[in-house]
Amino acid sequence: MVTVKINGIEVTVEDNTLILDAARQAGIDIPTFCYQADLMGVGSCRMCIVEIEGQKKLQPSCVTPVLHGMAINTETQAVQEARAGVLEFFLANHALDCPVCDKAGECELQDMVYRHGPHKGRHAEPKFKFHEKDYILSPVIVKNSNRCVNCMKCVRVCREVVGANVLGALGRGDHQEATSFARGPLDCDHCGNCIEVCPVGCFMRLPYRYKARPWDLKGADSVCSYCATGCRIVLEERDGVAVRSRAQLGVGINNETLCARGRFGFDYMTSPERITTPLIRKSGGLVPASWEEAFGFIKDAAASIPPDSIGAQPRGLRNEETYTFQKLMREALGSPNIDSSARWAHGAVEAFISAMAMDRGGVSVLDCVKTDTVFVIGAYVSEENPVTDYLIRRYSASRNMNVIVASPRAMKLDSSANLVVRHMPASEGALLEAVLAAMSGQEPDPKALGQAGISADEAKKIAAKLKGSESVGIMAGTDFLRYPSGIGALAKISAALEGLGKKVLRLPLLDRCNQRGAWEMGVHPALGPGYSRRETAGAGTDSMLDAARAGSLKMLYLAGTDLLAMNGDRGIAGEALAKLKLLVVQDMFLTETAKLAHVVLPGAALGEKDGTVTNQEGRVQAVKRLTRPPGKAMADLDIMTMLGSAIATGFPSKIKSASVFDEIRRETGIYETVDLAFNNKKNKGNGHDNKEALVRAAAARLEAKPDFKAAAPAGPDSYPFALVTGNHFFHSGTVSLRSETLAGLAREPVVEIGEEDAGKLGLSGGERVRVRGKNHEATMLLRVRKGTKKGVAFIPENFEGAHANMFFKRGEGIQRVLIERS
Amino acid sequence: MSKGPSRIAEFIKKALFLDFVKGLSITLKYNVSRSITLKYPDEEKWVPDRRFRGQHTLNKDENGRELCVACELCVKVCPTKCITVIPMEDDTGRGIADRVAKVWKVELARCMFCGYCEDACPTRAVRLGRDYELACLDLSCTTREKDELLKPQSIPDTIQGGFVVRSSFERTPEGIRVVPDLRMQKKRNI
Amino acid sequence: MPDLATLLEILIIVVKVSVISGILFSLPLPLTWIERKVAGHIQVRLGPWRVGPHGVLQPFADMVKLLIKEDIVPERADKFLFKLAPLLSMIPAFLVFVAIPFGEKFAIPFVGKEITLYLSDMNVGILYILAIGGLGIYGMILGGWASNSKYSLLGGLRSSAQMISYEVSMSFAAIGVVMLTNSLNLLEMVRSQSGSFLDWNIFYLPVGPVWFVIFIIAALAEINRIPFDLPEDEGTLAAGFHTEYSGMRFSFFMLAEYVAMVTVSVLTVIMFFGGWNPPLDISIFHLVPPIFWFLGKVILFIYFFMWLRFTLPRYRYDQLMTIGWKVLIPLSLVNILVTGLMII
Amino acid sequence: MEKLFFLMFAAVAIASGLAVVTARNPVHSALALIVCLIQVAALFVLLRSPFLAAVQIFIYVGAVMVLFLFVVLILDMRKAVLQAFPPVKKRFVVGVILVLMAQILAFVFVTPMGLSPAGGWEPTVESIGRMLFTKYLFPFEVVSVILLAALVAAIVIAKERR
Repeated sequence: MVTVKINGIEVTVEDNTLILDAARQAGIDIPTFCYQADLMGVGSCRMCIVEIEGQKKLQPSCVTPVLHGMAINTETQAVQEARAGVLEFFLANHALDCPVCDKAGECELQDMVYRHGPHKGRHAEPKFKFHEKDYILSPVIVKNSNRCVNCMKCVRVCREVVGANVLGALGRGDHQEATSFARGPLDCDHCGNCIEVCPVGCFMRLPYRYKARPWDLKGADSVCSYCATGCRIVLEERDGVAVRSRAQLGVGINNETLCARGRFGFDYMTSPERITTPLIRKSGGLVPASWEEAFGFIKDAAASIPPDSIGAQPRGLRNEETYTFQKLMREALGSPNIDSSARWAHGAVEAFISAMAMDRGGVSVLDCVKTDTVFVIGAYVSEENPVTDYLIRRYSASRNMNVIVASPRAMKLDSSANLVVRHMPASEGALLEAVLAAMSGQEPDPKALGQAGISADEAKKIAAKLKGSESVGIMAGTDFLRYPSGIGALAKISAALEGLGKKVLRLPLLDRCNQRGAWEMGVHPALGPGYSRRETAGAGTDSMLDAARAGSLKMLYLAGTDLLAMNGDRGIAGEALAKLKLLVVQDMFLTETAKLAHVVLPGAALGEKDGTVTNQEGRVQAVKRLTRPPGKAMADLDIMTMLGSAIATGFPSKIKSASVFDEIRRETGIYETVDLAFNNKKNKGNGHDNKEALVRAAAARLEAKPDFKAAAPAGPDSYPFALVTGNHFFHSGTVSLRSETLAGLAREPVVEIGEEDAGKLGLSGGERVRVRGKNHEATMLLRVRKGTKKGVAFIPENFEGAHANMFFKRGEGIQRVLIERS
Repeated sequence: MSKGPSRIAEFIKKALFLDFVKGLSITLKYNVSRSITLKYPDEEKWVPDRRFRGQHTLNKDENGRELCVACELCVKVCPTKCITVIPMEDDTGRGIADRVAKVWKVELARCMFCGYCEDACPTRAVRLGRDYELACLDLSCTTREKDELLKPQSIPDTIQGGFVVRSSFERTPEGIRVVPDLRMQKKRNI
Repeated sequence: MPDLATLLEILIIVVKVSVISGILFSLPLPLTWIERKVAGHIQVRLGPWRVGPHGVLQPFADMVKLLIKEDIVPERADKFLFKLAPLLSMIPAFLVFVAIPFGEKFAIPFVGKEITLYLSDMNVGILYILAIGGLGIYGMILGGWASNSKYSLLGGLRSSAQMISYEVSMSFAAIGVVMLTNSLNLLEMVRSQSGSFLDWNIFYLPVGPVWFVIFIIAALAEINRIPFDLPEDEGTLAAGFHTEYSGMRFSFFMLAEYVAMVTVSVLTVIMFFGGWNPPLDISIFHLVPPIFWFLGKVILFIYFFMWLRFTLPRYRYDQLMTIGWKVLIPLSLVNILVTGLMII
Repeated sequence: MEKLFFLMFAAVAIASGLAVVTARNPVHSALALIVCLIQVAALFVLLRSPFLAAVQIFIYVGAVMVLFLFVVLILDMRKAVLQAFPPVKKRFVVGVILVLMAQILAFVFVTPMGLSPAGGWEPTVESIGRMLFTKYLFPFEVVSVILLAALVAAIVIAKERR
């Protein structure tokens, strides 16, 4: 601890604290451009210079650490003159085209000049111009280097946080600009974090370009609806149309970072494809109807159906809605059959929850990445949860820690990992068994090693790293829900590590917004709200579909889920849905499932309703309504209550979401201590983390740990590739396809294989190839990725044109496919 | 006592109603003097000075490109919130920048002609012009769209203003109109 | 059964009554136009201009407007009195003209029948005029009270107080003239002023001008014209006693007001300016029929009242009372003494 | 003819006199009193005393009643105002108005017809003045002293209030 005097105020700080941070602790604000707490200091802008007594020259406070007894002045005349001088130099070449600049109004340079700057310029020379017109760097980023102040935040955030490494400084002296290689188009994640950190209008959003000025916008705090990371965003609208989504500095776990989906994917809200009115099937076609007609139709059709129905939900619904939904099904309709479409192995949910200790309360991702070893398995974290990937990268870069990545596919996080293990798809169980064996000092089972496609050395290395750490963060993802055979081993390895006296933090990596919330609200055939076990278990998705095929289940109520596109076996799903007497689909878009429905109810997007969502950590965050649903569409909670009161007596026709949340707090117990103050920007205790927002442990532990049988790959042996599926980087479910911006980034279905395989086949990226499986074949673009396991092919599940689930059949496990030039 | 004589004089003045007579004589003088009324709209029309603040007009540069860059500063500064600007991107050379106004609308019924928009405009695109005949029989004329505002106004900028011209009052199916004859100018003290 | 001569008399009276009533009823049309023109020119503008040449048709437009306007009776008004008040205001104004002479006699050419230019030669003419003229105040008081509106009520109160205050001085002025002419009969008054303008009462020095001033001031106050139009002071009382009136009922009040102005002009001419006597007793002047002299003088006074209206500001209410009680009444008393002394 | 007129005037005078005491609303009473006084003035005319008629109207109707009304208007009579006036059916009102119109006609026709004065004594201003200052001098002076006393009393009462 050192004590320094800043402007006469004594302040005691940690060793090696920067002068800037010390001053902020003392409540003194020092203006900065290039400083950002999470990025490496460069001291390039010289805005933060301060005077240190005893030193002749002024020093940049953002890179100078404090020394004991230092006396620092931040507001002397010399400092003020120097600041003004710095700003004058910035303005010497700054384009000063504020009237057409999108940043004007929230521009740091404007604010600085207004506060500190010279109010008169002395430069009479013509300004240097990099270019006349703005140039486009990517489908979402547009660049104007004339405004650059060379803070290099964009370069640093791209390298240090995103890991894309596509930006750098070009030119020298006053001809230096931060841009892409040769100003060419970027091949990156298009995450736009460079836009967010840019203090001036140098990097700009292309979709938002010239849409509004910052003062036109009305914002609402919200949570990104694409994956379960739960990034806090501010959705902003002008004239009732959402035009921008941005992250805030110092708010939420994402802390000013977002991925392309979160930053640009909100425009599905204003898509013309939104359903604006209820639809009823009449003489073969879906025709618009009023709400009363729709409810009347459901009531009439449901009157003759015994309480055998199903609700399935994953996406876009809030906790309040899922809670009301299961209440509606269980209490109003009296049907125990309720499930959420949790990937493909619906039966594994309970085991997964137990294995990942989700019933023991929420685990902060920040705690998880602050462990000695982070073990990522069964998840394509860089593509499915990009911001979690940013967090791991950022923390691993500044800390002494291990990052182990085990995955069949290569991913961006590999570059930050100490150990990368490429195993065969669906062999997580075998891999973990091998690691367990190595941990206990035995030689790993060669059969398991062969199944996983790894060497004994790799298993031993993992075991050694795990054993050598005080604390371990295990991040396991949705692959366990696709191929549940490894869940037992996952539970075992956690138990083994805990048995060795280590602190084990288990973080599920989920790919659907509020997936965890749905489970915790009791959308599960055997579990009620708060993981309470139901006396009589209902049917899960698979058994419901079987029942429907057999004709014993007659009605299905799907809220916000595209069952046909997302079920593990499209054949079964299609057959089942076609046989139903009444299919009610509640969604924003006319999905493939909705096209089969008898009644379609138009729901609302996340930015169109108030409520709470729970992310993968178990962090409960509030969302606020920004705009109104289009046309006659309504918030899903209202639809459910109105439907409930229409078909069942005693169901309230209108409930406020706040009172539902109060009920959730009372009923579940695990939400009782949740503190939503985290959402309030004005809240003083609003940091990057707020453990009070995490859900509490459930009263009863889930004990189910059934062993799931590993299925052998199906299909002819001559087909060389094992097919894995997952989310595309720019797409999550089928909603993102309705976002014009995200669709512009990736419109066509792709198949991804490793570099080695591609070379062997004589194929290169961008070619059109035919993927042939046992059950299906399709044509798509080839993407080649360096480092992906040999013999692994990847198809994203999201594209409507090429459904990954058509390759699969239930019970057959993983499929083999052949890839050939089309 | 020094005020004595003046008091008496005051009394005499009052008794003889001299003040009244003075007032009456002044009004009588005005009664027979020439009236200053402009015979607007039948015969004469006042051409305002350049500083007059009438209906808005949007300027173009010498190449005919729109000066407005849709920066919305006029919207921000407007005390009555009567201006609506929606920007758009257009690099066809229509405007001086590739940011041009998709919508530039002013609600004259709310405008108080303070001229702040003029002051705020960084490109001198918006100016309060000299058209002051804004009345109409329905609410259609209370908003002016960009196309109308870009048209030149009835009094060209080259004319200094501050005088009266002969005019004619026309009734057309579209409405009534006062057509000034800008050739004949006469100065009038007003 | 009355004989033919009596019937003819009655016929002549009926004709005279209808002629006078017709003239009085249509009088506001030119008078409003003139008043607006005078107002306009005194204020260096044009006045009515657009309806007809120089706006002469404007009063007709106004008349049509007043006729077709909705007749509004306030809900909580005293309906009967509310409807009665305009008539009460108008009828006395017309009744006054029973006693007013416009000249001596007029011979109808080719018939040889002479008719008198007055309806009734009352020997108490001046008293009759003051008495009946004073009744017009009831219209204002009752109208103001019946409207059940605070502005109207205050207007009514003000008009009654003002009337009481100035009726006294006006009567004194009339008494002064009666003393000078030694008659209550208006015809006699005019006759006694025949000769040149020096024989007019106004030049009966030193009391004539004083009586004239007292009479003019009191009369202005009686007929509620500026500077004494406090009962309808739009600055403080909206429109005073007729705030709630609209359409025809409102126009009755206006009619009464204009007729009252004419009455006062006529009285002034008769009492102080020699009536229909020409200013000089020379034969050229006698060629002009006396009725024209009379009308000319009346028009001059009407103009004078309008001129005053657009010259003077309105008095404050306390000033009005001060002038009435503390100046005019003592002055009248003194003047009566002086007049009496002079006559003796 | 004259008798007819007399009866008419007298009847209206009595009726309006009754209205004065029966009307609830003081303003209506005052109005009825005014009508009554005018009827009395008309009776004076019938008695060939136009001077007295004029003075009756001038002083009582023109001045005294205005004062009455002035005082009455200041009173708070909200409830009374709301009562319908007159409290009879419309056709009676029309009838009363017709009678009043007939009276006006009577005035117009009867007065200038030059009816000879009754009893040879002509009540001109001159003769009345003479009578007042000779035969009735004492009562006249007494009345003026009483009036003066009333005036002084009024001032004293007004003063004491302060």
